[in-house]
Amino acid sequence: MIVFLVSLFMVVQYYVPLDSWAWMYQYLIDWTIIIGVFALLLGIWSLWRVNFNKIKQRAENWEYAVITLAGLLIMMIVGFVPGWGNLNNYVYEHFFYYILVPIQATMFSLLAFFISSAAFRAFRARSLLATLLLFAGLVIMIRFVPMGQVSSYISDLSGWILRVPNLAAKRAIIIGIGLGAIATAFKIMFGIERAYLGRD
Amino acid sequence: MNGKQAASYVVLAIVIVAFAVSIVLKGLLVTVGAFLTLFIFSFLYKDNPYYKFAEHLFVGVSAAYWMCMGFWGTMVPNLFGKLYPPMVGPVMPALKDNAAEPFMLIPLILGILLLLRLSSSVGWISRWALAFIVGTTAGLNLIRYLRSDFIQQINNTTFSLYATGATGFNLGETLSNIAIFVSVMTGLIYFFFSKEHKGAFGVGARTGIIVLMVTFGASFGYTVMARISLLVGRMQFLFGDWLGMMQ
Amino acid sequence: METKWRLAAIVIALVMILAPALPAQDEGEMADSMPAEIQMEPPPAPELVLGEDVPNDGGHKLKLTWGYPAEWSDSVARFLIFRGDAPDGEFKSLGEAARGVTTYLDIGSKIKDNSDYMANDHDFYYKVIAVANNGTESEPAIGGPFQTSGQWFHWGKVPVLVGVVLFGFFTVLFINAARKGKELFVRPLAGIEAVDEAIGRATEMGKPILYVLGIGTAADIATIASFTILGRVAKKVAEYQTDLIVPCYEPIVMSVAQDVVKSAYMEAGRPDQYSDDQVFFVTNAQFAYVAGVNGIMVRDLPATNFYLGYFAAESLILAETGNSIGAIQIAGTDQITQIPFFVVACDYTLIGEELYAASAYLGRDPLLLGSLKAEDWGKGILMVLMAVGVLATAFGWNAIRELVRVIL
Amino acid sequence: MNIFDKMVALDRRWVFLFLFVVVALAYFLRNHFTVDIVTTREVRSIYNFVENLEPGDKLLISFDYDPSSLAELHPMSRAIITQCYKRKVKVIGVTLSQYGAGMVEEIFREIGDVAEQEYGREIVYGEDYCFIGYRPYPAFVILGMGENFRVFFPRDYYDTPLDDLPIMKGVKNYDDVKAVLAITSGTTADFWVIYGNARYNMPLALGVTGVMATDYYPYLGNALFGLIGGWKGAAEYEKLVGRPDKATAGMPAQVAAHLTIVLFIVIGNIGYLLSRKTKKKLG
Repeated sequence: MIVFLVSLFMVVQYYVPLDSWAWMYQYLIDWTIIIGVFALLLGIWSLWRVNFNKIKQRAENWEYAVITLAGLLIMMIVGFVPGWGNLNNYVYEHFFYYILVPIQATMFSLLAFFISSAAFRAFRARSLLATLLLFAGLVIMIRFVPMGQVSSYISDLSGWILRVPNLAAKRAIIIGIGLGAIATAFKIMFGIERAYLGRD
Repeated sequence: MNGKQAASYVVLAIVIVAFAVSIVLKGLLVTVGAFLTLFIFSFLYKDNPYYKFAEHLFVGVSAAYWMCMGFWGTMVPNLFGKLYPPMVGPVMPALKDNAAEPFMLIPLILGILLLLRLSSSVGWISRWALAFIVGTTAGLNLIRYLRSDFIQQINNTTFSLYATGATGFNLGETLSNIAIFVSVMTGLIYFFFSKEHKGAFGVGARTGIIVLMVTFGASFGYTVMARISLLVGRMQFLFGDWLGMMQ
Repeated sequence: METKWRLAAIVIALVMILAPALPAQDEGEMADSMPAEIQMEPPPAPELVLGEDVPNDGGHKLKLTWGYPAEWSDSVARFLIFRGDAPDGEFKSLGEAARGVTTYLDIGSKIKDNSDYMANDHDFYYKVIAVANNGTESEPAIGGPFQTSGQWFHWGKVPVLVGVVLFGFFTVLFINAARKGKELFVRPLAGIEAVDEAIGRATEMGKPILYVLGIGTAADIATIASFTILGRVAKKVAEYQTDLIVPCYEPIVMSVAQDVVKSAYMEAGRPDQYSDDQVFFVTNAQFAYVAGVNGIMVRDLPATNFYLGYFAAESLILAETGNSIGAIQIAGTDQITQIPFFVVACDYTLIGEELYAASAYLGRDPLLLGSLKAEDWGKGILMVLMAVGVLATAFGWNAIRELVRVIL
Repeated sequence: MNIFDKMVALDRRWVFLFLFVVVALAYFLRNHFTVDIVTTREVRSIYNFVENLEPGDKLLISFDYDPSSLAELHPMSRAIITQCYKRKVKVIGVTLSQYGAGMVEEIFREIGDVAEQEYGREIVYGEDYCFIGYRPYPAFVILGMGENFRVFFPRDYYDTPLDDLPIMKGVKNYDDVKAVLAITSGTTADFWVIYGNARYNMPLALGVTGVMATDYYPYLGNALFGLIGGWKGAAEYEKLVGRPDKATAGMPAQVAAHLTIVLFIVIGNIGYLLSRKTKKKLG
C-alpha cells in the first residue's frame, strides 16, 4: 500500500508543475538517500559477520578475512575519529589516494586485457550472426589504423554503422525497455510484482 | 619443502626486498600504490596470494570508505543538520543557523525500522522501509523513462525519409533514413514475445536480430579504445610516477 | 489482495491520475492575461504593455509583450524593462530587449529569500522604456497588474497521460483474460530455457551456483526483474539441494535478496538450509565488488553463473573470469552499453526487455503473462503510429503528421 | 592437436602478455612514429562552430567528470579551452561532478599559461573565463540554469557574486551563451540532452568517454550538433586546433593495441576455419 501511494505520488507529480510538489519531490529524494546510509550499516554488519565466521571456523583462506576486517576497522577509525570531524584529514585522504585509487584503476584497466581475450575467443565466423558481430567489430577497430585512402572509406563506413544500424537498434531496445519499465511500474503499483518484498 | 613451496618463498622474498628498496628510493605512498597495482595485474596470470591480499584489503577499506562518506556527506548535513542544526555546528559551521526541518524525522524513523531486521522477532517491520524506498524510486524511474528516452526516441523516428542536401535530393541519406526506419521496426518485432516468429513476422524478427548484432559488434569495437586508454594510464603510473622512466 | 480489491485499486489510481486534470480548467482561466492599463505617451514610448502568465509551469514566470510603431523601430536601440509592486511605486530593473524585439520573459526566482523572488498570485506592474539610438529615453509605459500562477496540470503532457492510461487499460484487460484461463502464447527464450539445465548441471557436478544481481539499486527495473528470477532459481536450487551464492553490491538489494531467497527455500520446504551467509554484502565500491566476486569465482568454482540486473563496466571482467573457470553463464541487462560484452562472453544473454519478460516466463503466472501481452500491444500501436507518421511525412500530409506527433 | 587447433585454443594469457608488451613498447617509442589522424564529421562540427564565433562570444562548458575519467576526458577539455582562448571566445565553466572542482581549476590555469606562452594573450579571470563551481543533483541544476544561472550559482567558485564578474554581465541563462559543451563521463550527459536541450533548446555538444560515445550517436543531428568520443575524438580535436597534446601522444599505443587485437581475431578465425576443414576431411 505504501508503495502504491508513494509511486502514485511520483507519477502524479510529473503532471503537476506546482512548486510545493517540486519541494516534496526533492524531499523524497533526500529521504531515500538517507535511508540508503542506514542500509549501509546493514551491509557492514553482513560483511563483518561473514568474515568473522570465516575466521572463527578457520575456513579456507580465513587469513585474508582478517585483512578485510582490519582494512574495514582502520578505515572506520580514521574516518570517524572524534575531533577530526570531517573527511579532509590527512590519513583518510591518503588511504583513498594510495590504496583505493590505484586498485580501482587497475581493476578497471584489466578490461583492456579481457576485452582482447573476449574478442579473440568469441569473434569467430561460426554463424551468420557471429560473422556480422565480427565484421562490425573489425570495421570499427581498424578505423584506427592509418592506411591511406582505405582509411577514409573505413571512416565513412564506421560512421555509417554508428549512425544507422546503431541508432536504429538502440531505439528499438530503448522503446522496448521503456514499455517494459512502464509495465513493471504498473505491476509494482498494483502489487502484481512483489518479489522485491520477499514473496511472490 | 618441495620445489613449489620453495619458489613461492623466493617470490615472497623478492617482493619484500623490492618493496623495501622502493620505499627507500621512492617513498612509501607511491610504493604502496605501485605494488597494489602489480598485485592486481598478477590475477591475469592466475589467482595468487598477492591478488588475494589486495582484493581483501580493497573490499574492507572501500566498504568503510563509503560508510564514512555516507555519514559525513549525507547523515551529518542532511539529517542531523536539518533535524537539529546546532548539533552539527562544531563540524559544519555553515549549517549552524539553518532552520530545523521536522520532516526529516521520517527518514530517521524509516532508517531505524530498516535496522530492525537484524532482530529476528521484529524484523518484518523493515519491509515497510524497503517498500518506501522501492516505491519512491520505482516511481522516479518510471517518470525518467517517460520523460526522456522513450518519448524522445519515438518522436525522432517519425522523420522525413527524403533527405535533401545542398545539391537537392540526396539518395544516400534517403536510403539511410529508410534503413533506420525499417531497422527500428524489425528491432521492435524481435521484441514481440506473444507471437511466434514465423512467416513474414519471422523474417522481421530475423532482420531485427541482425541489426542488433551489427550494433553490438560496433559497440564492442568502439569500447576497445576506452579500455586501452585505461591501460596506458596505468602504465604511465607504473613506469612514470613510480619508476621514473618517462618524463 | 483479492482480485476485487486489486481492480478497485486500479480504478482509484486512474481516478487519481486524472483528478488533477479537473480543477486545471479553472486555474487555467485564472491565469489568463488581464487587460492592461494602456498609457499612450509621445511617440517613442512603447504601447500596449501586456503581461501573460506562462502556462504549464509552477508560476514565477511572466511573458511581457508590447507594441511599438513600425516607423520608429529603426531609431530605437533597445528597451529597458522594470518590475514593481505598484504603478506609482518603486521599480526594479530587470534587463533589456534588443532592437526590434518586443517581448520579454521575466523569470523570477522561486526561492522566497532570493532578491529576485517573484510571488505567485501577486499583482505586479511593469514599466518599459525605449532607448533611442542617440541614448535619449522615452517616457515610460506602464502596464499591469499582472499575476503569475502555478497550474495544477501540465497540459503539454496530456498525450503521455493518455498513453499511460491506455497502456494500463491493456494490462488490466489481458491480465483478466489470462486469469480466466485463456492460453497466451509466448515465444521461447533460449536464455530462460537454459536455466533448468544450468541448475541441473551444477547439481551433477556438485558445485555451487553464483547469482550476481548487478550494481543497481533495489528500485532499478532490471534489479526488480532479477529478484523475481532469483526467487525461481532459489526455489529450484533448494529442491536440488545445490549451493547458492549471492554476493551483493547494495545493502538494500541484499536485504531484499535475503528475503527472496529465504521465502523461496521455505516454499521448497527446506527453510533449514537457508542461511544469511549465502546472500551477503561485499562492498558498494564498483571495482572492489568486482575484485571480491572474481575471488569467489576462482576459489569456489561455481558451475553456473547468473548475471542479471543492472551492470556497468564490470560486466566483461565478471563474464571473462567466469568463462575462464568454465562456468555456464546466463546474463541479462537493460544497459545497452553492456549487452555486447555479455553477448560476446556469455552462453546466453537476455537483451533489454527480454530480461523484464523473463520473470513472466519462469513463473507462468497469468498476471505476468498478461502484462507481457499488453507490452506487445503497446509496441504494436507504437509501430503503427510511427509508420503512419513516416508515411504521412513522405507524402507531405502534414496535417496527419502533426496529429501523429501530438499523439506521440 | 594440430597447429590450427592450437591457434583456436591459444591460452588467453599469451594474448594478455602480447598486448601488454605491445602497448608498453608503443608508449615508450611514441615519439618515434606519428599516427595520421583522420578527423570525423561530428568532431569537426564542434571545431567549426567555435571557429566561426566572434571574439567575445560566450560558451558554457560543463566539466562533469571526476579524476577517474580524467585520462579520457581531460585531453578534449584542454583542446577546446585552448581553441577558445586562441579565438578570444569567453568560457563560463561549471562542474556537475562532486570531485570535479579542483580539476577544473587546474585545467583553466594550465591552459591559461599555454595561451600566454603560445598566443601571447594574458587570460584574465572574470574577463576571459570564469568558473562558477559545483552543485549537487545535476538534473535540477541543469533545469535551474535554464532559468537563470544565479538560481544555483549566486556566487562563483571563489565566492564572488556573479554580477560582479564582467563576463557574466547580461548573461542570464542558456539564451545568452552561444552553445553549451558538456564534457561528461556519466548520466549527466543524458540530463543535458533531456533537461537541457529538450527543454531549453540551446545548441548542445557532448564530449564523452569511448564507452558512452555509441550511445549518443543517435542524438547527433537532432539534440546534438557535435560529439567527441574518447581519445580518438580528443586527438582529432588536437589535430584541428593544431596543438598535439596528450591524446595524440596516446595514439601510437591505441593503434598498436587495436592492430594486436585485430591480429589475434584473424589468427583465431584462420585457425577456426582451417581446423574445421581438416576435421571435415577426416570425418
